[in-house]
Amino acid sequence: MGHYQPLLPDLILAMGATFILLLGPLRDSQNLRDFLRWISLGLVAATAATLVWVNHGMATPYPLVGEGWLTTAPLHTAFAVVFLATIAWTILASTVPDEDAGEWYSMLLFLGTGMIILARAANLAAVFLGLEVLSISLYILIAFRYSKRSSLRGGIMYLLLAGFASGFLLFGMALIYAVFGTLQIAEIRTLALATDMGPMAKVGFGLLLVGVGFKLAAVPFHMWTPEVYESSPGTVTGLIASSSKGAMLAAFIPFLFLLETHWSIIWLFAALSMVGGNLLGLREIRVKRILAYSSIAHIGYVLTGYLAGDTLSANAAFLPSITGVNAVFFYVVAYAASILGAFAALGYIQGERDLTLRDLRGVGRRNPVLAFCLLIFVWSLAGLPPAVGFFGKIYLFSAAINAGYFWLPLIGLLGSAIGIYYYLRIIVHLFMMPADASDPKVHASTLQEWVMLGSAVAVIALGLFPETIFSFLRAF
Amino acid sequence: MAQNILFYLAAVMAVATTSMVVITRNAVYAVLYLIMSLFAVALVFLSLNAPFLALVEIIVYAGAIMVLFLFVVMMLNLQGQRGDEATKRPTRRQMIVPGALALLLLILIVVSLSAGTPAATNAALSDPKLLGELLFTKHYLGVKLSGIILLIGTIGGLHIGRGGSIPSTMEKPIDDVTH
Amino acid sequence: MTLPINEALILSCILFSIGVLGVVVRRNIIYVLMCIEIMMNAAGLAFVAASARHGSLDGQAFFLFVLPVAAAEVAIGLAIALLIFQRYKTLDLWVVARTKEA
Amino acid sequence: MFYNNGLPALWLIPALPALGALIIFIFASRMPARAAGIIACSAISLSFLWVLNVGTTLVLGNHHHFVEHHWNWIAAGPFQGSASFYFDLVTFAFTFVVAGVGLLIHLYSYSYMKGDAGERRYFGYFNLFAAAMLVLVTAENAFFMFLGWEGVGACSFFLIGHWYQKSENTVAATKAFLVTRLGDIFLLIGLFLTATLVGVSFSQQSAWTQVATSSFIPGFGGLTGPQLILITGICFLLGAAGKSAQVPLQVWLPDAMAGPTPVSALIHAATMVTAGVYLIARFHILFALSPNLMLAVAIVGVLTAFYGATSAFVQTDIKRILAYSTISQIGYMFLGLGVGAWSLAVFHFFTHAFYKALLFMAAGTVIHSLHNEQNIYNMGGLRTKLKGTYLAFLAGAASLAGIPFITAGFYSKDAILWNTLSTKWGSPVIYGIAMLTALMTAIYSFRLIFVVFHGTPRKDIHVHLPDRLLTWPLYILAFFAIVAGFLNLPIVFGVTPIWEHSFARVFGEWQAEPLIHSHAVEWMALLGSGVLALGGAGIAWLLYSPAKAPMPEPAGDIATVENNTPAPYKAVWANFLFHGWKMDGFYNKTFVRGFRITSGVIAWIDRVFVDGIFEAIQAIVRGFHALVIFFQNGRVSRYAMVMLFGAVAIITILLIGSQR
Repeated sequence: MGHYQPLLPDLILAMGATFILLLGPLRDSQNLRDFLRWISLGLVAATAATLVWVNHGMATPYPLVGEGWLTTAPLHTAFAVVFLATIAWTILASTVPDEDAGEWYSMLLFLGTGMIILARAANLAAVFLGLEVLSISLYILIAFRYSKRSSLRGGIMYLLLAGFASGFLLFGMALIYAVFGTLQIAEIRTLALATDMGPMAKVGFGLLLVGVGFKLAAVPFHMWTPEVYESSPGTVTGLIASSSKGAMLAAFIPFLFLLETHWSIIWLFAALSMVGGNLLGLREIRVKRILAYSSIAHIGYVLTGYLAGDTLSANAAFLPSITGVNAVFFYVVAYAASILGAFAALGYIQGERDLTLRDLRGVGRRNPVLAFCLLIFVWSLAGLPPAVGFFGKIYLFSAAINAGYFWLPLIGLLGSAIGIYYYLRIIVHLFMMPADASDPKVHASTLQEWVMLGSAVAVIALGLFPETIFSFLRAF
Repeated sequence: MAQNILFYLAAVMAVATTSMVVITRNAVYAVLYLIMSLFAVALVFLSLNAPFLALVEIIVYAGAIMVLFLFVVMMLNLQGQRGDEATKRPTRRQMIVPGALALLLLILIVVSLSAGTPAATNAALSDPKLLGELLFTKHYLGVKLSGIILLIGTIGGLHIGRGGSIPSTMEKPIDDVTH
Repeated sequence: MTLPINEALILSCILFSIGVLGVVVRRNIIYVLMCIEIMMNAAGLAFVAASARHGSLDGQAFFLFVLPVAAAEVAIGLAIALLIFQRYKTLDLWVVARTKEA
Repeated sequence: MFYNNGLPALWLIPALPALGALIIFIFASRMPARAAGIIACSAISLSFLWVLNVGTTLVLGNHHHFVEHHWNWIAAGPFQGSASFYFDLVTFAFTFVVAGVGLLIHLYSYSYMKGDAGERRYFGYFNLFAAAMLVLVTAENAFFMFLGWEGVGACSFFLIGHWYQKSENTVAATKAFLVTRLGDIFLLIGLFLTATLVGVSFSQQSAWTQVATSSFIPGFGGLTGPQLILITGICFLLGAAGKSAQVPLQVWLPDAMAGPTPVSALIHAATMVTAGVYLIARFHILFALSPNLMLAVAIVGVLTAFYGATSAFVQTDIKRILAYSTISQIGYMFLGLGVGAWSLAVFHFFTHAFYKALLFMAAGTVIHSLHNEQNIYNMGGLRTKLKGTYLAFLAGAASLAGIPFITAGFYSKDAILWNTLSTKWGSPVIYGIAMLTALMTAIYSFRLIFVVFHGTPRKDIHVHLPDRLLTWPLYILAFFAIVAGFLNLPIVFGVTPIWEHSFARVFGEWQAEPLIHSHAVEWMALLGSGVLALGGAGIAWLLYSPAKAPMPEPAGDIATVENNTPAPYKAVWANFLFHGWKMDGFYNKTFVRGFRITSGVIAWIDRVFVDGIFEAIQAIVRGFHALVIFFQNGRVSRYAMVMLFGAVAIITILLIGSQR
């Protein structure tokens, strides 16, 4: 048992997902949904608790578990717990018809399994398999409403392009393995830093970055975002934008040694994403697409922080006690808190067609609670104080400045100034436009309204006490 | 030597059949070409001293996955009749840019391969038993995850496949999702 | 006796490029799925070749992990493709992209 | 809780209006519309009383400042942004105006907004705005201040767009927010630099002197101290220019008049736009350490003052005239800051808040009484019908024009002008432009009086009389607009300037001392600006008095004005041409045409460069969008091709990079 103990969280989650699937037909369908929802919530909580428990008191330097497949480093564990929290949030905020409840919740749990594996991956195979568990669950969740044509279209587009990208990723891994002869990222790191990397390794890492860039939706691998975001269920869109990207970000941390040689690629990713994402959103009128483009810009900001790496700069000027990866962690939490709520809220408003800005008119009057929450989320995404998104940007950019990057934070600041425009348009249409003849339809249960309100309060509270997130990180 | 001849034969066959997959109009032929390509790759595996993988390639890839393709293609009757948009071959003009890009990619990778390749070793590891031991000791987590992936694939196929039996007029609401 | 390791790697590159080309130029969902399979298979071949180069079995094990992934992707992809054929009456991705609807 | 160590708690000052806003927003749907106004007024009046309490404790106890610490907001190395409050004389001046004038405007709004559909929302944001502004001026460190800074921006956005049913109002609100955001980015950069160089707390300001003497600061790529000071200062200046509508970021303020008139009075006259003045006054040590920086502030100030005055000169919309005059007057404040007369800039802010709020609210009364008529050439003859409003407006306009000896505006503006001439950071050229601007200010102020209130009504309209709440705040403000000046009588009168004397404790050695000590010169300057003001009023009388006739104005709807002009008036117009031909020709050539040409040039620059830049940005966005949409066509193969292109590009970059 002791040997397998570190794998307990993953086991609980995966077996729990199977269990829920089996449980589906056993109960009468009236209470089934609520029943399954609370069970899956309990499973996620148990997983998180186990994760914290098994990692507690690990000796430093943090050992690898599962025969070198997973790391127990605190940052990665913290990431995993955050992703579990997003899954729990989604379980609460989404509702499904009774007969689909089993598949829905078990898919969410499988998605969580993929995330916590990917976030803690310590070898190439774990990265690949974690990513695929995550991706394949997402294919199903995106196409979950198979009765809608657009949903099928989004599902197949994501599936084909993600498959294409993982082909690149896989081939890159093969080349890396061909050069270094090992799957362990730590060993690859040692070998790569010890010798001058040959062209083959460079190509390998380049192809790997294609896969990473696709998952993060960084320009130029961002093309799928608008369509897929548009056609997925609101809560799933939130997960794609937040924790699915976040898991990839966490998985990429061990590869940060690439910054030594490959920083220009990351720099380009970041700059293009910030410029492209913000410019693309300006003329869009479909709300989910606006947020999709904004998510591209946000990945640009995150990559800016990544450039700072995981070490502290010797003569840092701004915020010297915060490393790039810690800033990224902060941002992932801040962004997840905001974007999950925003997409879920749009999901509640969404009608049959694509949701446009015009459809938002009058929501402020029809459902002030939801509109207020959406306002807070958008406020935070725009990076305005006192919402938590403001600090996210500050930490990222100051980390980048400390690492000696000057232009990138500047591009980011200017880009976010441009971006304010489309966030403002959402607010304007929510509150400051007279509604059309028909009132918008807003469907949110009491539970969902409370969940939304809770996360809106959290977004503000984390902005007032941003240190909390770092304390959380230090607790691991 | 015999192994090398086997390799080159298989390689030529693999490239030829794989190219045909991209080119051919008839989907059934495409599937069959792909199966041949997989057989050829299996031969390459043999020449690389990996007989177990050669068998797996044929049984799982060609035998199971491709049969799934064949099944669907037959069901949808994608024979590639004239005027069928779906299986239309890409025109030469449409091929220029992607072709150039793909060629560039190929050249870049191959050039980098030949630029700094360390000498190859000759270790022959053909024993499936060793591989089995490795899988269930060092890589047991991978086996577990593979299992999960197959499970998810099954569930997903079942869930989405259910849509086929439901008339498209019957919308199934998921309230945060549809109304 | 030398194993044709470098040659196998180059072969895998060629197969990979063909797969990439196929994804980019074909419009039919089934074909695109098949081309993704070609890419994955090429990567698997590269792993096996690399495995032989280093005399370790990790690459062969990795090939075995690629298989279920390919299988699962195909299963779901074909399931969606069947539904798309039912709803759109076509498997042409361009037509699917063009169609505006609820 | 309300007192710590015997000192009154500072957090109550912003907390009371914030509480008011909270109550209004939470119970909005369950309270009568009028109740929102009552809650808002009570909240702000309590806050005002508390400001008085704190202020008197400060002044009587002879304290330099109070500090009150609550919790750590951000704590990372030198980045110690805490939720703490700070209260010194500058804070007192600002809080007094924000809460005091704010209270009067709240009361005025209570009557003005009666029956408006969004009354609850209006008062909620009004209170929230006051709270944010109070946070801005009572914050102990730059970071906490930034919270208020953004807060007022957000609230002004909602208030400008209050009547959102008209889409141009929403556009104006968005424009205001975006332009000020542009400035905020620079402010943020400045804050980062400050945080790292000296720390964000206002108590640490003196550390700038150490920075100024450093020849190399680690972590800044080898920049020297003075260079860093210059960069930081420019960032602050741009941030302040955005919020305070200074050149080149002034474009948003005239459009922001789209909101209800009390909003214009509160936000765009009395409080928010002066945040830039507050910022620079707070960081006065930083600015004083660099002569170039001071010169930049002074030039921005004087240019803006001139720009505002010329633009105000040719407007016909009463609120736009006042908006441009605000821009111009804040330019004077910046000028004061730029010549090192910190306390006088704050003093001008103080007096300006009274008379500008007064002018806006009086204008609001006029607009209200004439059923939303805003073109001054459709008014006229209101002197008898709106007697009280007329008197109040007269007091305000006189103060704006700087009529000598009896108005507050005279004392505050003249003091700045005198410092421009006499201190080491001043210059005669700037002084000359500022004097010219003062003349123009007097002309357009009295043009307003004569066109709006004198003569006979241009339009046959029913005037409905304002109620008490619409007039009493005006009288109170009129009182202050006259007497506030006596707080700082010039030293040549043989009295101690109370204001400057008290503020010496805050600004101390950094306050610029006059280099010219001759009382005769000072008297001359004093009388000179007085004569200019009176002369300007006289010119306005010649040009616009009903005894003559109005000059035709380049307003878009002059034709309607002409048509609406009663017949006797046309006779007067002909008469006027006959008698006053030479004089008017002279004035027309020298002043009016000259100013019109200047205004035209400025408008052209505005159109070609400022608008041109925005249009260029739009064109870029449009082109980029078209390009991207070409690829974004939903086809998987197209997307895959872009990805393939990206992959090839990445590999190429990596391989080429390796050869380097």
